[in-house]
Amino acid sequence: MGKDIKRVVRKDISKINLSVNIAGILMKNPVMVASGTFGYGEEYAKYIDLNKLGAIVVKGLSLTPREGNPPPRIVETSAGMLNSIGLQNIGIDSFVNDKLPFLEKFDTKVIVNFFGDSIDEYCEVAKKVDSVSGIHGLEMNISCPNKKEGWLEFGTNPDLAFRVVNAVRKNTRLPLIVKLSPNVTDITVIAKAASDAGADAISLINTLSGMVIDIKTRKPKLANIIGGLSGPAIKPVALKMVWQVAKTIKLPIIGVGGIMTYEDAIEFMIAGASAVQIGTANFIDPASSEKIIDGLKLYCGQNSIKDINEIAGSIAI
Amino acid sequence: MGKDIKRVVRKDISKINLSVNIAGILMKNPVMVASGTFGYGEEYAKYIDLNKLGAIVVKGLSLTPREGNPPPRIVETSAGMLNSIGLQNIGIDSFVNDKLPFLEKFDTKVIVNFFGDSIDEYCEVAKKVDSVSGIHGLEMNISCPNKKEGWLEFGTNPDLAFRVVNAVRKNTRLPLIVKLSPNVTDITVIAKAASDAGADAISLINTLSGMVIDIKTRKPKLANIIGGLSGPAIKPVALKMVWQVAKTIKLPIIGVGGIMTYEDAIEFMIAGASAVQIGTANFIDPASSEKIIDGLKLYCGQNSIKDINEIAGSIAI
Amino acid sequence: MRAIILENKIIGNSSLLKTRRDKYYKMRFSCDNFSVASPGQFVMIRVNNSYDPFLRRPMSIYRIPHHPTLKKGGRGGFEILYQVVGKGTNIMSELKKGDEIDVLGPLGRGFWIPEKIERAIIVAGGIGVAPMVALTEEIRCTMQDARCKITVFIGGKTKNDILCKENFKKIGAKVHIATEDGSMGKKGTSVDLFKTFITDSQSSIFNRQSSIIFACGPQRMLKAVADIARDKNMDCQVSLDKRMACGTGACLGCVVKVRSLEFGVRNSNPQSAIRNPQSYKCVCTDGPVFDAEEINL
Amino acid sequence: MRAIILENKIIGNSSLLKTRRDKYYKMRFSCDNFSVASPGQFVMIRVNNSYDPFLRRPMSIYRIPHHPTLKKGGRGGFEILYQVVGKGTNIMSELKKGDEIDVLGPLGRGFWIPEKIERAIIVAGGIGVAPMVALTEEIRCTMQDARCKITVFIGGKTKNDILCKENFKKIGAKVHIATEDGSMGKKGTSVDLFKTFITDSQSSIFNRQSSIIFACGPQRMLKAVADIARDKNMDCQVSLDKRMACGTGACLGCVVKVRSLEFGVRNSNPQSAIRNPQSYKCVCTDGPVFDAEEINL
Ligand SMILES: Cc1cc2nc3c(=O)[nH]c(=O)nc-3n(C[C@H](O)[C@H](O)[C@H](O)COP(=O)(O)OP(=O)(O)OC[C@H]3O[C@@H](n4cnc5c(N)ncnc54)[C@H](O)[C@@H]3O)c2cc1C
Ligand SMILES: Cc1cc2nc3c(=O)[nH]c(=O)nc-3n(C[C@H](O)[C@H](O)[C@H](O)COP(=O)(O)OP(=O)(O)OC[C@H]3O[C@@H](n4cnc5c(N)ncnc54)[C@H](O)[C@@H]3O)c2cc1C
Ligand SMILES: Cc1cc2nc3c(=O)[nH]c(=O)nc-3n(C[C@H](O)[C@H](O)[C@H](O)COP(=O)(O)O)c2cc1C
Ligand SMILES: Cc1cc2nc3c(=O)[nH]c(=O)nc-3n(C[C@H](O)[C@H](O)[C@H](O)COP(=O)(O)O)c2cc1C
Ligand code: FES
Ligand code: FES
Repeated sequence: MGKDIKRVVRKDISKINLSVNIAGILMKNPVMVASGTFGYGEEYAKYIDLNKLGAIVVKGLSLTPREGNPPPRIVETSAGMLNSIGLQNIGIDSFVNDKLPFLEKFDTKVIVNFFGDSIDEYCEVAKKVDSVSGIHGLEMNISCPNKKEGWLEFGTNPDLAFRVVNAVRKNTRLPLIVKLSPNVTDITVIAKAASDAGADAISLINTLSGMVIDIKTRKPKLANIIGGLSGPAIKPVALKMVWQVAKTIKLPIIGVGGIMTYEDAIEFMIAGASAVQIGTANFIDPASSEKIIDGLKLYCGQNSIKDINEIAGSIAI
Repeated sequence: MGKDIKRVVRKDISKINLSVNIAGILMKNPVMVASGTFGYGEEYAKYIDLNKLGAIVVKGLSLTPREGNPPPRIVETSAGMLNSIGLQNIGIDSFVNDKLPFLEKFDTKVIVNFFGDSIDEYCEVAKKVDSVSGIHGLEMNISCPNKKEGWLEFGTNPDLAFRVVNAVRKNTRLPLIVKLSPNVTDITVIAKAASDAGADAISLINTLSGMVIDIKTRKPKLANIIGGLSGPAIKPVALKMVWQVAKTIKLPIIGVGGIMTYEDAIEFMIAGASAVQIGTANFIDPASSEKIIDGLKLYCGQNSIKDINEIAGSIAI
Repeated sequence: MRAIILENKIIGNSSLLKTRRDKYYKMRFSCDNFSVASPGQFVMIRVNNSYDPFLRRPMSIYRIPHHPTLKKGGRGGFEILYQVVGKGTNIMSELKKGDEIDVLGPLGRGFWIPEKIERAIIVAGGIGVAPMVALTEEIRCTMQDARCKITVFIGGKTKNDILCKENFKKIGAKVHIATEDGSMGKKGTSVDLFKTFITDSQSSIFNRQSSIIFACGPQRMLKAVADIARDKNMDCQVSLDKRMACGTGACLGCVVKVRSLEFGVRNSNPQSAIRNPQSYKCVCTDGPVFDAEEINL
Repeated sequence: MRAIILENKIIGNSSLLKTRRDKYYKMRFSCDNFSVASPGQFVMIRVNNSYDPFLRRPMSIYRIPHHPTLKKGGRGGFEILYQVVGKGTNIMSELKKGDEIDVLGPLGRGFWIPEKIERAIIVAGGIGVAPMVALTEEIRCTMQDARCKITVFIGGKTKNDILCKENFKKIGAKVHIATEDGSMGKKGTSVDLFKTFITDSQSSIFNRQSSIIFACGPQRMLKAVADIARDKNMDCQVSLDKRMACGTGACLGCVVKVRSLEFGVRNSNPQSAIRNPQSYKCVCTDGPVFDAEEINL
């Protein structure tokens, strides 16, 4: 890539606008790091300049700390991995007290990914951070089961999705991104429910449900039996869902799922995403997001695109 | 593998029972080739001894010939591929007249995969082949949209699934396998509907919906925009669904999705499959299915398993 | 089928380029039971055992040792010529002499050489020359008596993209070259050369009825050549390049639209015309070589 | 971080085996800015650029050139010792001198060597010796005055699985060997040897208070060693081996359960005790080396 970049005159590149406004969150570029794949930021501070990122979405937080699932929690698959971390986290208070101060030192947007076992818990978390400075947006992970109502996942039922998003909406003035689960028959129905309930943006996709078995022990390779599939393996599925949802609703869309290179990121933007999140790629190369930002610039330069926002939804069909 | 096999005494291996009875279809081993990946059998006759296969599931057939989708129809993805063949086929009559005679020469089971745009069309196809000798079973592909009732996919709605399976059931005495689409919120609901409607076995999964975009032209890489994802990329998803369905219903299950090696096949059997189908692997190595059969024997020998049926559903949790 | 690599080397001038990309390589294999293949046929190469890249890569057979007197148990072999354009070909370029790889083939239907042909015109763009060397050798072999004249038009972006010039000359073909930047031969494309040739020489130099055109290259080039051929009422065979998964006719992934029937199937290989009555044909088994009149380019 | 391979060769007797699988290799790297690492730390290696295999492979640092007086702009380096067990290590075994690969590290917290230790007991099973050579060298370096005695117990399936014997001897350690088939040393495991040693010599030969145990190997072996250490009230550090995705503490994939508090955290690295108050710790950042009392083996 280094060589290609040189072909484009440097001063042209510097004029290109990469900044995007997602639901009121003004990011210097459309590249965010995905929840659960970048810790609370400090884990990667040594490998990458956090100032370069459009936004950091922190590991999913709940009202109180969670222990998470027993190990083994991860297993490699073909062009991907399964995880069953089980949403281990330090709780929203510890985050605000112990982790946020570090993140505030950087010139990037901080987005709090959060979840709950009940509508009340979702609302409590939202309320807690509503007026915390240094938090620029919320991302609701609705792939969690509703403990109160029979463990049905919020994200797989449009009514439940509407209710939980609507309740949170009433409890926060922060930009509210809703992150969807791909494990549904029709993602546009859930996206519409979230949109109707007052979401400011939609991010998709979370992981696909999957499983691996050890044929020696005949046990699942994850203690939790089932885990979430991420990585390049799921990219075509994520891209299709982004395209479908972009056709259906008006909200800005954040594309996630298997993005490893800037070419992948461009595909998501062409399909209709206004921004992208880099997840598992961080594990493979901590500098992925930085390289993707450089690549976006390169692509714009080579294709005479002055503003990255021109790409979003520019699919030719 | 060659070396490993030798470690197991040959005569032990020859005593192992590999035969399985799936819904009355007695197969010499649990390895079938999946619909759409093995043509009508003759395409691979030169590369593999068809007599060795448990069964051949032929390319999906409809009442009349179908042209299929315009090209490009395939695109490679990470550890997988997308296809949008669009169910091109020669029609059930041509199959019976022109292709079946060739298949009858071999000592393997012939299973007709079929589909329709309406319940009537499904039934017509089933009726046509009900008394054709040389056809040992039917596999209904219910991932098709119902033309009459607003293009809703049969396989994504339990009521529709029940109705179409039930109607076909009344029109055939052949063993009836129902093949499920993975693009649903809860596959067990659809599996239960098919079971209640009189299916004799369930095969899963068909392909996951996906998409790829060419960032130079900004066009989808498939003329049909969307295609079906197959190959190792989807294996964890398929395995999880097999496990879920095996827990839920009593019918024999046929596992499909990303099986490339005998180890993969064993995983599916441990999860609950009584037989497996080899799909995309045929493209990568036409001898895949044969190698997998040899591998199953090897595994049984090494693990002192006398009958392959012992493995099905033997997951240790 | 296991094939052992006997040679894998850069050819042409492109070795001046800094990156591997766009370089051209020749790879020579030794391979059991690979002794009969016809020009225009191809193989599907599995570049390694990983699932990424996943599919096999189709590659035309560039040269087949012409029916060497194989000893019993002897090995056949073949050569390919390839351009590094992506993941798979990049991995191929790293393979070394002695490495083993998995090859499926020979596959497909190659060119068919009509009897009593007095002139063969070959039009090749870029890496499209790959199957044309074997074809030219075959024409020379089978048509020796007829003293068939062979005229070859090769086009490429720059002089670095002009391959096999010497091979053709050695066989006794007349070679015309065009490059887009004019760095070798005429400035332009092989189609430009071909068009000029046809136009200039149509009445005087040769008999169109006993001539035939063979073309391989980008889709657009093939279309242009086919259009000229139709216009001049000449026979034309084209070798198509489509994405493939199986290479055996099983997946129906590589299809090309058949021309609607009113156009007729002039001079088509009769076998192929019967085999597939549908409106799509498989490039991997019905082709990759088609009569230009048979298909929709 | 790009690292250049300086050497990648089979070690030990396992070269007698027919397949690559289960062979042991040593790989030596040259690498910018890699000059400071401590024994027990590891690197994450990306074996190639493909997505299959997908994740990086964790590998202990086997040897670090001891603080070479690096010239300005000079390069550091390190060595690893690995066993071919699957896809990733198989690809590694095919790498050649001069190849470049991507390495992340040094990562994690290694062994910590308490002051005033008179005896270090090292127990290693199989490839678990890998980090122990660097550790022994470090002990020798830092403890020279104390004349710390080092006793090493190495276990393996057969004599082919006994590695680094000579390295330890060279450093002046006393080496005891056990193999499961008795083909070298005592028949049994390194734990057996260690147990006998502790039992025989407990009162007479050494002072348990000023001794420390370092162990690396399969989980079951570590548990056995830790149980004995607890029983004898001795300090024990273990290096754990868990599946990892990020290696940086971000994914929370590699966790190990912390022992419930009533057991206390005797002699634990104080830093670690404060850092993670939860009931799971990350092996990649809180470890891979833990005080055996800290975690649930
Ligand atoms: C019948 C036939 C004969 C061919 N003969 C030759 C030859 O002799 N020499 C040569 O250099 N090339 C030839 N090609 C093209 C060659 O197959 C592609 O260049 C090659 O597959 C690219 O692989 P890659 O991994 O480097 O590129 P990538 O772009 O990474 O490949 C991605 C996917 O697209 C497919 N693909 C990419 N480009 C093409 C293409 N042009 N045609 C078909 N599929 C493509 C690949 O097979 C793969 O599945 C031939 C193609 C066909 C169909
Ligand atoms: C901190 C640490 C240090 C290590 N040091 C060494 C060393 O010095 N020498 C050495 O030979 N091995 C070492 N290992 C084990 C080594 O990482 C695995 O043997 C290797 O990852 C296997 O990869 P593979 O692709 O060959 O096997 P595969 O079985 O194909 O790997 C599949 C997946 O499982 C993971 N995996 C498989 N086995 C292990 C294992 N034992 N530990 C952790 N993950 C595993 C792989 O990383 C990969 O993600 C260490 C492991 C850890 C956690
Ligand atoms: C280890 C791991 C942990 C994750 N944790 C969370 C989380 O806490 N909250 C959330 O919304 N998504 C979580 N995700 C999902 C990712 O944010 C992302 O949606 C998914 O991995 C797909 O993107 P990718 O293929 O780029 O990784 C996690 C993913 C991984 C791999
Ligand atoms: C090219 C192609 C064509 C297919 N055609 C059919 C079909 O006609 N009917 C059907 O039920 N499934 C069809 N399938 C789905 C496969 O039978 C199988 O369910 C799916 O590919 C997953 O298995 P795999 O990953 O082993 O390929 C097709 C798959 C491919 C790749
Ligand atoms: S490539 Fe499969 S039919 Fe041609
Ligand atoms: S490997 Fe990711 S936290 Fe340890």
